[in-house]
Amino acid sequence: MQAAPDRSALSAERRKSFHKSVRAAFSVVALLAIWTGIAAFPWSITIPSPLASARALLQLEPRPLAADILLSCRRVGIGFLIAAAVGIPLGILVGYSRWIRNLLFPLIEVLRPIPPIAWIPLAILFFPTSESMVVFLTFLGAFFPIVYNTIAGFSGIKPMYLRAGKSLGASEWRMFWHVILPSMLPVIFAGLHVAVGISWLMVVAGEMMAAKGGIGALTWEAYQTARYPLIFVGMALIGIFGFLSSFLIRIAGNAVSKWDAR
Amino acid sequence: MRRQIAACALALMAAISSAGGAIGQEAVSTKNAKVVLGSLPLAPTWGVTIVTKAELWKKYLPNVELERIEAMSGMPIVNNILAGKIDIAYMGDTPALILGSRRDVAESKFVAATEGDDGGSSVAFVKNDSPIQSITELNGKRVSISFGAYTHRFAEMVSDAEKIKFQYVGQSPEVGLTSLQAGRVDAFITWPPYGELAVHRGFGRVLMNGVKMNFSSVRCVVVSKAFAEKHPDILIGWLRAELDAHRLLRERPRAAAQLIFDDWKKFEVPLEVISAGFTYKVFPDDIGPKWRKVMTDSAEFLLKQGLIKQAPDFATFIDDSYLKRAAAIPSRLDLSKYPN
Amino acid sequence: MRRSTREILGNLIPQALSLSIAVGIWQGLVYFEVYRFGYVPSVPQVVAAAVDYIPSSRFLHDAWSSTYRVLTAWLLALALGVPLGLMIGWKLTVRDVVFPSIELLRPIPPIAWIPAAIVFFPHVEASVIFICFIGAFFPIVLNTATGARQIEETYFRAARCCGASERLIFRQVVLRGAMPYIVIGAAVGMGVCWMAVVAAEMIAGERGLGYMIWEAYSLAQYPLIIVGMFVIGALGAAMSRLIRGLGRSLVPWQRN
Amino acid sequence: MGCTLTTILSIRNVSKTYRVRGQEGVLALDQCSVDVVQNEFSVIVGPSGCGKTTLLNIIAGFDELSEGEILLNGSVLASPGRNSSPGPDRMVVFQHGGLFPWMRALENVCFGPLARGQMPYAEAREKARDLMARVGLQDIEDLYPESMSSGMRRRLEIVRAIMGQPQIMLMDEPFRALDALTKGVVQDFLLKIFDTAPHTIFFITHDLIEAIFLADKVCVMTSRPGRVKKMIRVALPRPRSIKLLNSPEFLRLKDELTDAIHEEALKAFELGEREAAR
Repeated sequence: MQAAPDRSALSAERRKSFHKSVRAAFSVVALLAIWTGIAAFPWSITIPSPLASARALLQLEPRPLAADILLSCRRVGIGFLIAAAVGIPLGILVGYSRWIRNLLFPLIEVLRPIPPIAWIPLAILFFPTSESMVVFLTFLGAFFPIVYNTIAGFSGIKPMYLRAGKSLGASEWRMFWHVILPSMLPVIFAGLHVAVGISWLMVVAGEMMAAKGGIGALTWEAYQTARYPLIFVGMALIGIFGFLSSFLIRIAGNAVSKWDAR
Repeated sequence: MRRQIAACALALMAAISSAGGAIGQEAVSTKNAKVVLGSLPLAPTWGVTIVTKAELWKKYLPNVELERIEAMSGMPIVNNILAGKIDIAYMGDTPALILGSRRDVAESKFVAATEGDDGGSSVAFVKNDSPIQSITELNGKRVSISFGAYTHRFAEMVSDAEKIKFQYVGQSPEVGLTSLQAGRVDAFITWPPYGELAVHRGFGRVLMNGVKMNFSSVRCVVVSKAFAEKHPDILIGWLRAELDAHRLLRERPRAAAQLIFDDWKKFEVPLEVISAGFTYKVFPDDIGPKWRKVMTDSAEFLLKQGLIKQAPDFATFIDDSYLKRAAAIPSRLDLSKYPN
Repeated sequence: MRRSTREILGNLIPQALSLSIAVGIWQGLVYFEVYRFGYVPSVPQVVAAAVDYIPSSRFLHDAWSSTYRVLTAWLLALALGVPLGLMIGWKLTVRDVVFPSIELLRPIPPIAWIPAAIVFFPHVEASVIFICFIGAFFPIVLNTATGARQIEETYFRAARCCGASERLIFRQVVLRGAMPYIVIGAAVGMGVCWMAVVAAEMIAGERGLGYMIWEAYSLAQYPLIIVGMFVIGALGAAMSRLIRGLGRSLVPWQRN
Repeated sequence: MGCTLTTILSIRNVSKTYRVRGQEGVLALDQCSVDVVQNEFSVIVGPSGCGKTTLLNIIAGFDELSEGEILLNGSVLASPGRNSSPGPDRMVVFQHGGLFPWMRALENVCFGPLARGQMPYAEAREKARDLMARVGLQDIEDLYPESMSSGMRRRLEIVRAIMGQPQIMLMDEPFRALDALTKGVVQDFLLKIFDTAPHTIFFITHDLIEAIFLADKVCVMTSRPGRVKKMIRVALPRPRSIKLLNSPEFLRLKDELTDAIHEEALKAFELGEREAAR
């Protein structure tokens, strides 16, 4: 009267995940359909369809495209790493010593709300080369989320961690390394995740407004030369590499937390 | 130590050039230095397009490493010069005057006129289906211009003459182009080839240009005074190449047009738009009285309109000494390489 | 809980001290033209520009244009993002259908949409608001979805036990249960909105604070750039604080 | 209180098989049969994992049964393929608390009648306020659950349950998370409510003392797969008071129950060990 439980159990599982991927595929197809629909509509300026954009992508010579992609990634990478290398220790210092907190925290609080994009004109004036200017922008985009989350992470540590660490007579440094840092990691990585997103936003802004080369510049040039399908190619590339970099951060985050969960 | 070497090289150079360049094929400067050139990718500054595309400068400055900063309009170039990031720049007369008027920030020099005309390259465009037929109908309408460009001066001149007032929409020319296409602005006053691109892409038409008003404008080469004093030899070498470009533009117009067409390939500017320019442009080899008058009159006008706070000190600002020394050097342009 | 004036003062003095040190350093760097600070406007220049610009009607016009665009986009993002986010968090089918597309578009920063928006939107207001909308929409949808998904199954069962209909469950359990996350999403969305409006206005805004900064840069009135930066920072911070205050009143039941 | 002994809820040979990823079907309930008499306090007691919560979920309509059927007032409530949907007639008091944290106390209590659109808002508020006053919770009307003590939250949830006059009140180990003192207070609270008005309660617990102290009838479940091992009638007088705890009858019942439970607890422990080792 009832199918043998185990066979239907396994197939149910597989059937469920099959359904999930069908719906996901449907979702992507629906997105492309909507895009095609919008493109088909006779706007004053015709919007390129997905097909047109795909063709535009194929017409791009791979080598200069790869160069642009590498350039943007390099700019984000350098700016982001400097922001992490400066932001995390600074955040910890601000968390640790009251003297430094009183000195630096008000400054961070004043500068943080300024949207990093608003720094671009000043950056163009100050930095000698457009390369250093764009790296400053990606650094700036990443710096505030990182330093802010590190400070939050530090103050967020449950006081009992500190007491527990101290009561065991752990030396200041060992206590930091084994108690404070591990417990701050999740919040720091949340900051890194936000930071890399904003870094990407900044490299695109920098390349569109003042720098040469990179995917942002490619997108802007597509606009300038009225090759509109290429605009969407640029946007897709920015999306893909933006996603990849935040994916990398997530993997690093899991790896680190696995290390500390040992 | 480096300063001494530069000094004696300078002396040596002065000796050679003053001796009337007897040794002919000798490079104007063998110095290996980095020179930053500021220019607009799409602008009626054809001299720089030819000099860079055909690499005419390499014959005179073999060891110079050229770095280019491009901006879509004159003012960002002015800012970069004021910020000490550009050595040689090409721009319209108005940005040059604004640069000259900022003597308080940085000293600069107008060292050559590269191209001039009497209104052909200052044009107002409207959309094809726009009801506007004459410039006076643009009163109070939205007009896209590039702040601080010579076409901004043209717009001010027109509104002054016709006693009308435009509602300026300040944006870079390529954004202006799409604003016209999207109907966000009623007119687009700009320099070639942007307006012509609107016509070529089938959504724009000419409303009027500066010829009727005899609106003369000139494009020029400006340098920061610091650069001119530190590397006069490099500047002279460059101006020598600029004069070669002028010869090419005058004697081989078709070959020159092809060079410009190739440089602007990605923007798909048709060849005939470039060739049309030859009918009304001149490429002066010296800063003649006509162009000096254009500069002084424009300065006066800009002061009156409040676009600049003080006039440049023309005595030191316009300095054609380098141009004269460049003209003295025999040209190494090989015209046979450019069949017409 | 009123903070005693001594405590407020105790707080203000170090802050004022630290900021004045920072300003001092800035003025020193510019005055002695350390490295390239010579090209950066000095403190008196910025103060003069501020005194000249802030009281002017131009400032009100710019500030209002930017704020209007940010608010419109933010409210639109809430109106579309919250219901969609709740449905994604609540119903598995909606999540499987809608979520992949959102994940596909989310990594594209609002700035990357600017060229498309400039070309394809007929009016500049619409294009700037669209760019801000894109900026705010994704944080709001994703935070709301997280909010809906973290509601424990118990509350749904309790509501069904009481005989509540699906529509009532949506309003009384899903919406109210996800409210703390909606507030977080709204605050983050507002922050990104301000970033997007500055970029959009700088490139093709025709008015607003971002446009003012770029125009100041184009006309080489550099001190005004810094005034613009601080004004936008202050406005953005004020609106975010407003949202957090609004949020606290929407979620009185959560003490943390 | 000589009420008629009619069965309100009868559970007949109910079995439940769980399909868990990887393992073949796990039999949670095996041929369970329990009769819940109207206005009686029935308690199900058994080792952890014996399926008592699963049984409650099936009755409440949150889960479905594989075999057997459940009748409510004689009509079929649930059978294979046709599971019952949750309803106000079988109100549940949840183990980890079912109060809506975002609603004030009064709003939580009114939620039931308002949700069914039975009465206008004013009337519901009045009824709820009156009910809370009767059970001594009148001064916490405006509190949010998070700012209440755990005991207060439990009592409020019970009030919310009886507000809808359910035919049967299903309680899933509601006092498990309470400390001993609070547990005693809330047990008295529940008994007082049970004594003052006719209620049918289906109560799950793993605590023997609590089972005997509250119940009219205790049903002992075996370890997984859950089967009804033994039904014990508790004839202690009502209203129950803690003095009964050391009366001879209570101790006899406790021994009887302990013997039945202990055996099952050992089996459950071994089963747990084997599964963990797999």
